[in-house]
Amino acid sequence: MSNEIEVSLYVLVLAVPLGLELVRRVSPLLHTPLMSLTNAISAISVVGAILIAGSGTAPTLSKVLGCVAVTCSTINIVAGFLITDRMLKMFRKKEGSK
Amino acid sequence: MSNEIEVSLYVLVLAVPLGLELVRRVSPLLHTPLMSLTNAISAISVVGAILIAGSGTAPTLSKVLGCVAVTCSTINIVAGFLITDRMLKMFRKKEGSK
Amino acid sequence: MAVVPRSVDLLKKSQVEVWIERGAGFEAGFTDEDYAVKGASLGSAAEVRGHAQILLHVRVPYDPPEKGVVAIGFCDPLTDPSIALRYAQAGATLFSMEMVPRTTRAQSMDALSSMASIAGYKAVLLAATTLPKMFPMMTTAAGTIPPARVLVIGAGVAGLQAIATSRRLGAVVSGYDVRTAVKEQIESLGAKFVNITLAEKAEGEGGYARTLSEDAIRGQREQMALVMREQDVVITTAAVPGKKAPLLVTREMVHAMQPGSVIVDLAAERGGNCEVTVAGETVVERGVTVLGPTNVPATVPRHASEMYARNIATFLKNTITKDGQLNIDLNDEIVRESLIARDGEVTNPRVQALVGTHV
Amino acid sequence: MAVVPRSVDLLKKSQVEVWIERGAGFEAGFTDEDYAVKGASLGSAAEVRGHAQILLHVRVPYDPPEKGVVAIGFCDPLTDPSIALRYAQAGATLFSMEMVPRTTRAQSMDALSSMASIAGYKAVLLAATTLPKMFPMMTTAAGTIPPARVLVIGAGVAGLQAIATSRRLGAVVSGYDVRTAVKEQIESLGAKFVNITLAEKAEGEGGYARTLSEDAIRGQREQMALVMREQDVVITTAAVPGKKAPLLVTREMVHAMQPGSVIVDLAAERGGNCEVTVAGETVVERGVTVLGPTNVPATVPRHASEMYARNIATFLKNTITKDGQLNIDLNDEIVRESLIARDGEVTNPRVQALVGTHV
Amino acid sequence: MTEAAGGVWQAAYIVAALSIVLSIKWLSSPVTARRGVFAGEFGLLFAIIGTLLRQEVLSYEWILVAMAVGAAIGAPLAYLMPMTAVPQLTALSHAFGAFAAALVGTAEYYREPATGFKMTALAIEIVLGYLTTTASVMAFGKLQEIIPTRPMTYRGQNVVNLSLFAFALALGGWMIYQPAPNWVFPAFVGLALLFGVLLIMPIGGGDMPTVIALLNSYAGAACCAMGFALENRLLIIAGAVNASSGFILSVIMCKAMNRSFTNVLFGAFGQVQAGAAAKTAAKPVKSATAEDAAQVLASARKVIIVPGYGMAVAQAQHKLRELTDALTKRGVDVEFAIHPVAGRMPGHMNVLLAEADIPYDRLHEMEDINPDFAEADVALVIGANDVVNPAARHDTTSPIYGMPILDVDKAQTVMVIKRSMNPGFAGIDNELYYMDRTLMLFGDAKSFVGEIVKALPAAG
Amino acid sequence: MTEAAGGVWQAAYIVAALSIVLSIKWLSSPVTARRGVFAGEFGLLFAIIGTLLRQEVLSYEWILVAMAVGAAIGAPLAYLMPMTAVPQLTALSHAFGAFAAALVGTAEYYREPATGFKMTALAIEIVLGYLTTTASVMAFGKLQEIIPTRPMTYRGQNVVNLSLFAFALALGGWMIYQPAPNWVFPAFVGLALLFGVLLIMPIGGGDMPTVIALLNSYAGAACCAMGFALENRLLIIAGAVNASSGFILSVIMCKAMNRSFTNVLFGAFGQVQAGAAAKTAAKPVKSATAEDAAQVLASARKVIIVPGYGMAVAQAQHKLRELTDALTKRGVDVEFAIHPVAGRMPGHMNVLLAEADIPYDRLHEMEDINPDFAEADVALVIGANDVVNPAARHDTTSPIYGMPILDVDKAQTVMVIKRSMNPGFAGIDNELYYMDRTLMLFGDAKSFVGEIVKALPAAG
Ligand SMILES: NC(=O)c1ccc[n+]([C@@H]2O[C@H](COP(=O)([O-])OP(=O)(O)OC[C@H]3O[C@@H](n4cnc5c(N)ncnc54)[C@H](OP(=O)(O)O)[C@@H]3O)[C@@H](O)[C@H]2O)c1
Ligand SMILES: NC(=O)c1ccc[n+]([C@@H]2O[C@H](COP(=O)([O-])OP(=O)(O)OC[C@H]3O[C@@H](n4cnc5c(N)ncnc54)[C@H](OP(=O)(O)O)[C@@H]3O)[C@@H](O)[C@H]2O)c1
Ligand SMILES: NC(=O)c1ccc[n+]([C@@H]2O[C@H](COP(=O)([O-])OP(=O)(O)OC[C@H]3O[C@@H](n4cnc5c(N)ncnc54)[C@H](O)[C@@H]3O)[C@@H](O)[C@H]2O)c1
Ligand SMILES: NC(=O)c1ccc[n+]([C@@H]2O[C@H](COP(=O)([O-])OP(=O)(O)OC[C@H]3O[C@@H](n4cnc5c(N)ncnc54)[C@H](O)[C@@H]3O)[C@@H](O)[C@H]2O)c1
Repeated sequence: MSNEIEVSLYVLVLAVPLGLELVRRVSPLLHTPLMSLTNAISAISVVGAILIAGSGTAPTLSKVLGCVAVTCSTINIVAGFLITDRMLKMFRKKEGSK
Repeated sequence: MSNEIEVSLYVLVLAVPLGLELVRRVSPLLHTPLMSLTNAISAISVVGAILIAGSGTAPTLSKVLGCVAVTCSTINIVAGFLITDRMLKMFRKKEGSK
Repeated sequence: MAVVPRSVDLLKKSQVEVWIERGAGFEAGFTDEDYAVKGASLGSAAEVRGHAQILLHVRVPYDPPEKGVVAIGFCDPLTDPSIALRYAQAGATLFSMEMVPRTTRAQSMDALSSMASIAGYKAVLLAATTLPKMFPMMTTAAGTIPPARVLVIGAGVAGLQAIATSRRLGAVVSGYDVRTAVKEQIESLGAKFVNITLAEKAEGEGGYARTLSEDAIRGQREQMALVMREQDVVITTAAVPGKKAPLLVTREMVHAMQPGSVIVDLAAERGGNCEVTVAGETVVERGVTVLGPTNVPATVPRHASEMYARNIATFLKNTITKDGQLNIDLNDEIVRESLIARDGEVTNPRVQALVGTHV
Repeated sequence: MAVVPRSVDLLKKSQVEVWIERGAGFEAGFTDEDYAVKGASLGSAAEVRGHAQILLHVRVPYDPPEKGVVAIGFCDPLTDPSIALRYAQAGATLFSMEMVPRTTRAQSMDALSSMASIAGYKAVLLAATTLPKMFPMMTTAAGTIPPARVLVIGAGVAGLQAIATSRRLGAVVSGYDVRTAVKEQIESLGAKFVNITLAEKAEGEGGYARTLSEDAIRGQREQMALVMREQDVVITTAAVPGKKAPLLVTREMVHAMQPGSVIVDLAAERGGNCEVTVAGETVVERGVTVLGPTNVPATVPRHASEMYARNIATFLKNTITKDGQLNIDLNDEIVRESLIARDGEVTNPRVQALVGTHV
Repeated sequence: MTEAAGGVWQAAYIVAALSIVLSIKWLSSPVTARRGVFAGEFGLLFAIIGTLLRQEVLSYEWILVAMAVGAAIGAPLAYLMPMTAVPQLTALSHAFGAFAAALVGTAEYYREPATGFKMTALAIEIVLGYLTTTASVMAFGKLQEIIPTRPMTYRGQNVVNLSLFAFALALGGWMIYQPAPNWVFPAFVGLALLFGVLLIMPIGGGDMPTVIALLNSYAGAACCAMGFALENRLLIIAGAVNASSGFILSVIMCKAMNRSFTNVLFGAFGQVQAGAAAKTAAKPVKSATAEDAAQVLASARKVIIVPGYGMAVAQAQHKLRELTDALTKRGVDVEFAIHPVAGRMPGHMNVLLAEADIPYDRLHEMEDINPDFAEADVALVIGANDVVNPAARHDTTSPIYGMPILDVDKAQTVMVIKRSMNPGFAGIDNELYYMDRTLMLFGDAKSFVGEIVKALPAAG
Repeated sequence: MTEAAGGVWQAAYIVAALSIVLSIKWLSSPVTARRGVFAGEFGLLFAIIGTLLRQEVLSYEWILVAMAVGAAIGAPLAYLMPMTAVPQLTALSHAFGAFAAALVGTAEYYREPATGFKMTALAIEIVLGYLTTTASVMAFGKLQEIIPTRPMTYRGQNVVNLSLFAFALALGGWMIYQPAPNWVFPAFVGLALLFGVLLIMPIGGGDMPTVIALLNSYAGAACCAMGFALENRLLIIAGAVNASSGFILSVIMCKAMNRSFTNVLFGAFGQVQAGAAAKTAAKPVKSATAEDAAQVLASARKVIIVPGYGMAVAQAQHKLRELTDALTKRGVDVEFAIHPVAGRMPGHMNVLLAEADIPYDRLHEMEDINPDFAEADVALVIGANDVVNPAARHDTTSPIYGMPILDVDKAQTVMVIKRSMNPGFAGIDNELYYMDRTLMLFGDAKSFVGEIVKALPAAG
């Protein structure tokens, strides 16, 4: 087993249950914001997109695809966070009451 | 930053919150069993002990210390799990009802 | 009382002048001043009769007023139709509050319902006062008192009210009625329905019950006897309009009950649902006390008057025009059905039929 | 009845033979056979007296039995200590059920509580039956009936029970007592506490109330008058042990109430909390009905007997040894305090004090 | 700069990973939710900066341009859409994200021949990425009602889907076996796109929010696979956390909506759902769930409750009290309107409401409360029918004509709890139910009110 | 075998890590607790086997012998100690574990000169390991009452401890700077051992369970540090998970016992605690939250509810009915035990429970229900006190001696809802509250029961 794969599996073994635990008891009030936050976070693919787009070795096709991917994931990031934020603003009062 | 350290930090970043999340809402009835379980698990140091005790390169002093460490941690493992188990047997009926 | 101070307002709104017999409100707790303050005129019985075009009664007197005068009140024309004949002969107009149809619109004039409601409540109080036990369950240092068991037979308005009141006092209540639709209503008050299987359907027109066949009655009684043995209190309210009350509780059934038990027969006036009942009296038979109270609503005079006054005022409002003139509109179902005699004739067909056979 | 068929079992467990006067259980709904079945012996009053070493009474007769015989029951020695003297002179032993201390352990022998509980319940029924209104709120086609307003003065055992029962019937209930600790208890039944500010603390030893000063009384009355005007029903239960009942409701206060209102004075026997009260009678004053019922528990004979019988059986069990022998252990607080006369002497110090001044 | 920068970007990645974990953790509680958003933004910022600092990244211009374009599209998207459109907006935004992941996979595939483990990871990334893209677009379409929202099903759907899936698997296997770019790849992509469409088609519009959460999870899994392919631990962590939390979130949401998770996912393949929708027909009424009702009630200032015979039949008085308590606690003004002939005996409602200890001063007679309906945000009718039937006012032929009624139709929103469209005592239809502002809540009064109470703490 | 075995041990480690995570997860819920123990055992087994398979491990004999000896000591230790001695047993067992970690650190230190990062990790491991060892021994001593259980404090304790700590830090710094073995190391070890003793001295015996959980956390941290030093990821994971869960557990336990965490840890250094501990002192009670209570109730088969005057004061009867309904719906058998003198008037409970419409057949007299308590999973006491006070049975000096009481103490778990530790009518303390199986639920009965109902659907 290559070291890299081993490490990746460790990470997986920890990250998956962590994700499950984190969300397991979320208040239904936050279902929608949480959905929209995970949506924004899933745009972490921007990391891969940048690596491809900026890569020196990649063929032009790949670079172009990479740039498109960067655009797309940026849309996702920006829209995702903004929506989440707008949504949470509506809860502000309730937060205050806590 | 060496790769090894980097990996270790990743693991840490995931493992610590995971531990916190897992136990955060445990029922008070399970406090004592859980305490005794984490006690048994903390004997994972047996891994380090075995590595030292079985190491070809270590000086004798280290090896001897390693063997003592193996004994000690085995005591911890065996006693820890057995206690946990005995304790939980007292809850058996409740489990059954589910 | 057919008029209470509060309903004087209502009547005056209908543009009529109100005369009250002096001292009439005393029983119900109203003084003559109470009425005067509201703008009613007071007078002796004769004075009142002399002034009024419309006479509001609780019970319509047997002697009719002069020609053209209208009398409204209870007069039970289906039991004793002769009063209809007398009023007709005198040329007076007679409305019977009993005959107000049980339509939705007529509910606010339905004095039978109002009175039945009070009777049901009071019947429970009578039973509770008479019973040598307490109604509610009580766990005490001197032992646990089990809750009393109450059976209500006949779950019309009075019966349902009796069920509700017994439940309030903490008794374990069951109810029974021939009309199976009532099961849901009984259960809607949290009580149990006693299931007695009948051979035939017992629901007549307009929500009233009808008379049962001999066979059906026997079956009903046998099953009922078993249920009754376990009761501390039995309250009977069964009635079939215009008929003698059905006999539901026989002497043997009474004997089968535990000594100390109590039966309240709200149908006493109409012959009683119980064989032992003597109207207006309390009979103790083999340790079982059977109450046959009559005119029960009159024992809660204040509220009975208030409700009746409200019913009769609404009724009146429906039969007079805006400027206070009487307007007998036979197209109105309420007017048509409650009008008994007018212009020298008995107008109500059901009463007519009886008068034919009767006089 | 001091013994009911069920308690015969209890007594027989204590290894005593049980004699019952023939026909004694009738009122409470028990036949002689009921007792016989349980193994009691039946006899005439004289026979029973002849056989028994221990006499269980509801109310102890004024004439003492022969020497050595033990009598247990209500005898109110603090009000009339002469009975203690008579029993002492006759050489009989006398236990007073009133004097059983109100400790936790003695609760199952506390007949005062049992009887008060019944009285509180029944007082509400009396009030409800007498009131010309209905208790519960009712929204009907003939107008809305507002709920009756009930005030209970003195929230001891009887008062609390009266509060609970009125609430059950749907009234709006408030309660008042001098002891402020009672506020929480009243509220624990869902009723309102009437706050009347007093100049002094009114709680005596052992949970009983003590007599108030003149000033305090005047203040209390003034504030109370305001509250009472708005009530339909007032039930008074205030008592100070061994004393005449405090006068809480003056004639003026009664006059201030609405005609048709009802007052039930459970303290009637001890002089009454209301100035108008006549013990055992119903007085109507300016339209307000004042009931002064006496011996109320006797009107619920079945349950009153059962509870009392249980109390007295437990009491007896506490004073006799396993093999059925009487064992008067003066170290036992319950025995010590309830023992009034023995071996020719009045033993209870509180009664002794009274006898001194009295005879 | 290499060694130093190396250390820097790795540290940035670790910080990013931690931020993302904290972000999700914090968003799970209302108290810390907004902090969670900041953590998430912070995490992604660090991830991007870290990546830009990596020595593999040679040219920045295009990347920065691309990001600017993305931001320029994303921001107005988020700001201009009305808040009610959040679900479709999320779906749309999500389509972009998934498409990005798919593109990265495609680009990587064409950049450098991969084998074995890496190719497997790439294949997974690609299939999930494309599938999620079309699925998100479909979800958007259904939510925006561009595509019919009702479940679209046809006979044999299961078979078609399953064989399609098997075929995709086979192609994937081939690609791993024969990784050099050829015709298989486009076919594989096409299948993934198609599968995404087919996956959403049979799911009803109402279940879309759940589906979006699930699609988030897929996108997360795609990122995770991408991380394996690119040997990028940040991607693995963020992807895995996202995948698992998205998954569990969709399960939780299903539960909260009283839907079975497998039903949402697969159930619609069967026929069950279609039938239920068809029947009621004729005049349409709007029916709603307990959750909807809870939401409406929770956001009201004044609620008037109208109990009727149905409340008595269901013995719902205790639950009704719970509801009253819960609403009052939230600051809602709750009153009861008692019609004189509600129920089947005089005082029927009184005795039951008194039993449940609802204070007398909350109960109002018809005459007193009728003027208040106009100011009420909600009139909640519980098992009453005739006493709120407007026909009594104007329909002279109606048997109830002339009876005064409670003016519930004056309230802003009317909600009616009853079991069916069956008439009440008078046996006549009730036009109230067909009003535009009326929501019918079908069910037994006791259990329905109970469900509303349960749903309440959750409602906004 | 090298390459293959390499793959094998790594896989074993991953499985072990996963098992350990699952083990803790499962032990957090009563339903899956025993599965959790198996997972933990399984995880450690895999860890050991994996390690033995590593090529670095050359000789097995001594290792196996050492393990056999360990097992031979551990097993009887666990079996022979009475169950009541669990805390001290855990402390003892824990001392061994921590000592092992310390020894490994020491051995590693002597095996090979380390520098920088690794030396830091080693230093942390060593200081935590030794500290925990002596601390555990002290805790054992206090629990076994070999050492006086009362907090031992003296003037200037803070100063002494802090300077000691600074000194240890300095030594540690030196070691990292000058890693070759010399006199510093033993001094460092000595300081750690001493610090462990000083740490526990000022903490009272009642707080020991919390302290043990915290020591677990330290041992976990030591393992984690060991993992960094040995570049062993399994150690890092297991250590970190253990450290964090142990930490949070000790915090939770503090909360449940109504103690401030910082007080337990540091407070004793000041004088504050001494006073507080002395008062409530001696007898600690376990308190729990509504969520905990809901969990316990939801997993019960038979619950007996004992209402008392407090239920009446709080007017909790309606909420109680909700609870009854909710539990009954979940299939729990709920009964009510009515003590003859519960409340303040005869029939006090009856009238309230009847108002809430709790069916008569659920109410049981004391004589009838007392035998049932032994079979009840939970006795839920709501605002009752005197009527469940076992002193009535045996304490002849008690004012309530001789009064028959409800045998709630026979139930498997007792939960008591009341607002404080204040006594009831009779004004006496209630030993029931201090029982091991009793959970105190502090709060107003009405709102607390309401919260339990709310928490119920979520409970396992
Ligand atoms: N108050 C009196 O003294 C009295 C006496 C006799 C007659 N009435 C008459 O009774 C009527 C009273 O009006 P109302 O509005 O109270 O009652 P209603 O008009 O009879 O309507 C009751 C409604 O409750 C619904 N329902 C029944 N059981 C239910 C359950 N378990 N859960 C939910 N809903 C349920 C029924 O619809 P579904 O079947 O669709 O659920 C029905 O439409 C009037 O027409 C009045 O004239 C009154
Ligand atoms: N039944 C009768 O006829 C009668 C008559 C007179 C006296 N007694 C006596 O009364 C006692 C009855 O025993 P019991 O167990 O029912 O009552 P208790 O012993 O008086 O205990 C009641 C408990 O309820 C708690 N409490 C009060 N308000 C509360 C609230 N709002 N929420 C939660 N808890 C609350 C109090 O603790 P916190 O303050 O900590 O909350 C108190 O410890 C017996 O001693 C009996 O002898 C009975
Ligand atoms: N339309 C309306 O709005 C309206 C208004 C008031 C009453 N009602 C209905 O009218 C009906 C009659 O009410 P009521 O109280 O005047 O009735 P009632 O006094 O005439 O009779 C009382 C009850 O006795 C029952 N009964 C008759 N024979 C019986 C027998 N042999 N055994 C057992 N029970 C027997 C009847 O079914 C009835 O329920 C009720 O159902 C009531 O709901 C309708
Ligand atoms: N220890 C026990 O277990 C136990 C058992 C039964 C009763 N008790 C307690 O004993 C107490 C007395 O009970 P009781 O019913 O026999 O009392 P009671 O009949 O002697 O008096 C009835 C009530 O009248 C009140 N009262 C006296 N003077 C008053 C005044 N001037 N104004 C207003 N109220 C006045 C008293 O405070 C009392 O509450 C109660 O608190 C009861 O809870 C205790």
